[in-house]
Amino acid sequence: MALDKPYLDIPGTIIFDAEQSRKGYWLNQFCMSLMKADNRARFKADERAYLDEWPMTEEQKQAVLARDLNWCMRTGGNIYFLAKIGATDGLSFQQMAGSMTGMTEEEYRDMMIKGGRSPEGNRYLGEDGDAQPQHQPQGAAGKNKGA
Amino acid sequence: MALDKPYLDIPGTIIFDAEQSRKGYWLNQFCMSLMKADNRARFKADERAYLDEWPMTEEQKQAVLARDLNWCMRTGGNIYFLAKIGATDGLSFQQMAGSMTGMTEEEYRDMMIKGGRSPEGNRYLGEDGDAQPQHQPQGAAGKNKGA
Amino acid sequence: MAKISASVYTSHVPAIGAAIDLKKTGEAYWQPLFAGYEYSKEWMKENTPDVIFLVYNDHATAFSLDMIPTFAIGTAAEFIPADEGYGPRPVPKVIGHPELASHIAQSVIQDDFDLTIVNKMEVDHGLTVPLSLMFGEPEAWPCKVIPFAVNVVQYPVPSGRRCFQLGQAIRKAVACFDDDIKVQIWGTGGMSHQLQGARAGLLNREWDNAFLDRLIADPAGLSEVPHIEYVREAGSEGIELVMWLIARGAMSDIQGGPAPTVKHRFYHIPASNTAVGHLILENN
Amino acid sequence: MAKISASVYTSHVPAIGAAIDLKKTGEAYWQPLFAGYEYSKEWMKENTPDVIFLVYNDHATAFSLDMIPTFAIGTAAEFIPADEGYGPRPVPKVIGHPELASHIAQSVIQDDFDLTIVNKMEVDHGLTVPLSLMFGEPEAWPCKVIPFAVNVVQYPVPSGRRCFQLGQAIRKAVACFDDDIKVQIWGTGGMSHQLQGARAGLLNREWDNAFLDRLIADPAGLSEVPHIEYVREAGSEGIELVMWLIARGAMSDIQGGPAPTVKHRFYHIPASNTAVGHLILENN
Ligand SMILES: [Fe+3]
Ligand SMILES: [Fe+3]
Repeated sequence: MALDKPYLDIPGTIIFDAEQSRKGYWLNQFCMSLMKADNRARFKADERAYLDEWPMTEEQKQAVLARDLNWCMRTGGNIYFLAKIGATDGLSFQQMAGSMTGMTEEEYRDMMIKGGRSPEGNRYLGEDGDAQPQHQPQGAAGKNKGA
Repeated sequence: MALDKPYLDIPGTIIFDAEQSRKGYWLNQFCMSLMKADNRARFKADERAYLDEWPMTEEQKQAVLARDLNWCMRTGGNIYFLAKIGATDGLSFQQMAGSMTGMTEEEYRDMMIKGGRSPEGNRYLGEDGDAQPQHQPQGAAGKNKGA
Repeated sequence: MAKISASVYTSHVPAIGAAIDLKKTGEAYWQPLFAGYEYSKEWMKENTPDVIFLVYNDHATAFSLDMIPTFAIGTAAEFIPADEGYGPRPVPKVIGHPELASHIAQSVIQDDFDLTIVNKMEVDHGLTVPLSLMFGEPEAWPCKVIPFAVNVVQYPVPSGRRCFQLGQAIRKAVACFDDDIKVQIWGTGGMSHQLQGARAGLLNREWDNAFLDRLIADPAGLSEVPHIEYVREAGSEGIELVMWLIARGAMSDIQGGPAPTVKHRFYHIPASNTAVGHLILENN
Repeated sequence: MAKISASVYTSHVPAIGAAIDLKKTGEAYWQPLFAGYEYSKEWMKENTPDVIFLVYNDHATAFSLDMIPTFAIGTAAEFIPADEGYGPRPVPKVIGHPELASHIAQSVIQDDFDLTIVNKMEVDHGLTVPLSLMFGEPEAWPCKVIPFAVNVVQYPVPSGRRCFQLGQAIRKAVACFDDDIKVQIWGTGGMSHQLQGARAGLLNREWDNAFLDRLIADPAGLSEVPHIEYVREAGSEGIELVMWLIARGAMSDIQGGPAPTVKHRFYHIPASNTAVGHLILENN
């Protein structure tokens, strides 16, 4: 049998394993390049042109341009790499993490101050916690979902 | 007690351990730079100027300029790194290895064709093999020693 | 002879570093957190070691995807704080201890730990935030630091058991270093946090506190907890906690000595996305 | 299911690569050496695997002193032959097998081998000379290759026992890879040689042949030989031979299966500074 991937049944979570790493190699290496101030400036001046210097997939480029971190992660991005994009934009890690839930910045901050997201119902896919697929997006984004 | 260094009693042999590595760090990193054709050309054009770009000790620079590989090794060089100097000079590994014995190129090549240097008398310092300190340098260089 | 005098455990949340650097430590949000480290700073003044063996993880800073070492030991003379995208933190450079680092590397490699030896490396918040928490804002760090980076970014990361065994090998290595110096070993990262996806913001106060309890009283048992439990209970980035087992494995009681003294224990929620845990154990 | 079909052992002397590249294989000096690989090239044609797991050491090429991994596995899609100072060898680029490499990495890391995963690496004569010896001069290498680099440059290098155990873990990993492919594992480097100092040129025909005997018939016993014996008896660079134990550890007999079939054995002195040894063992 192939190797076990026991982590596929956790809701709202992508484990960065070798497969993800292969998929996201150039996306993540692009992110690393933003650790140099010069590169951050060049990226900000013309995002598309800077992205086109990298052999990323078009989808990865679109995900970066959209600043959709969940989309970036699905295409192989790792959060520690993607964080360099947020840093370039002047965002905090809290703003970045919150952006993946659908909550507003305030909603997410309030959740954290109240003790964070509970693990109850969020341990296994198929339970009923707020991180489960059927409850996405969360917060204000979720309330406006049907509108 | 400190860690064991059981390899200090072998004649004519320097084991490249962490201590040697620390001592030879910049010497060896200089050697690595010679893996680029541009750097080889710059080094050949003005050896001293190129060496002065590196924070090596004066002794290390002298050892390189003298192409004395034994001297380079005493200052922390490792043979796989030092080999980049030989490559830059167009020398083979056999020429480099032979140069450390005092033998002429021909003497060394003949020794190898005849089966190489025997381990007899060369396992421990204090034996009487041809690699022992009391028999250096070997070959023609040794014969001319007293002259 | 060198001796491990204590182990220190702390989260290394980047926002804590930002709060210090931007002079926000007095703000209502941050005050309770920094209050929890007041004792620690006093204790550090009394108990400054010669060297800190600082276990942390690199967060895609020194190590890109080009090379991912499971365990990397810094044997350089100094380590510069990295620019993680916001500019480098305004903290002193880190002065290494090449002799002790190389000694430990040699010893544990001979004990079958397959380290990567690193002579050139920038260090990120994983290493500098713990120093800031424990020392405040000095002109220079008051002791030397050996960075020890563990891969917890790309799966599979080393198991808790492997980390715990490594700590034991480090203790043995330190004990046979000839110089008469005091060494602390720090385990950093964690506690519960998840920085990604719809589950971002997960915290688990109960699990974290049970982890602290067991780290003190049942570290061998704790070391058998599989990765998947960390991820499920403490969030995808909670896996950083395996690093604490390296520091814990280096205490004397693991080899039959007396239990360490718990000098300080602190827990706080939240710092940005993360639950903050902190322990000081003096070796006996 | 993937299967390890054979293991191949050979020295990887750079001068052999130069002799091939400079069309000197017919010269009197080189003829006896290349004659010893005629059978091997025929055998390879009949027994081309899908993938070679190629254990070798980097000779200060991909790894400077900045980072020295004890064990590094190449998970990239391709690997370019390096310029070692004479210009790159005129040989095809090496095509990797990222899926199998990552699979093996995951499996052996979970078995407590602390690998460094490498996604970008140039490969030197340690890897390309064995390919040239076994395949001649094709336009493209006829199969994929996973480079596995072992530190034998800076002491301490991994012990023979550690290498032998790693081979066993690799075998287990290959056996649970889903694709139905044939994998060979190659151990390269050695045999006796010393490239430095007054003792340069040391060769030890007797010790080398005893090593070959024991590698075939008593690999577990051979794996207990300490480093110092390699250095004393086979020269400072003879230590490369520990890498052969990784390949040998991956044969079925180590886990209680039948002994491998010795298809070919060859020994020749000298190639430049080095004694050349070569074995082909078919797995049963
Ligand atoms: Fe962290
Ligand atoms: Fe070699």
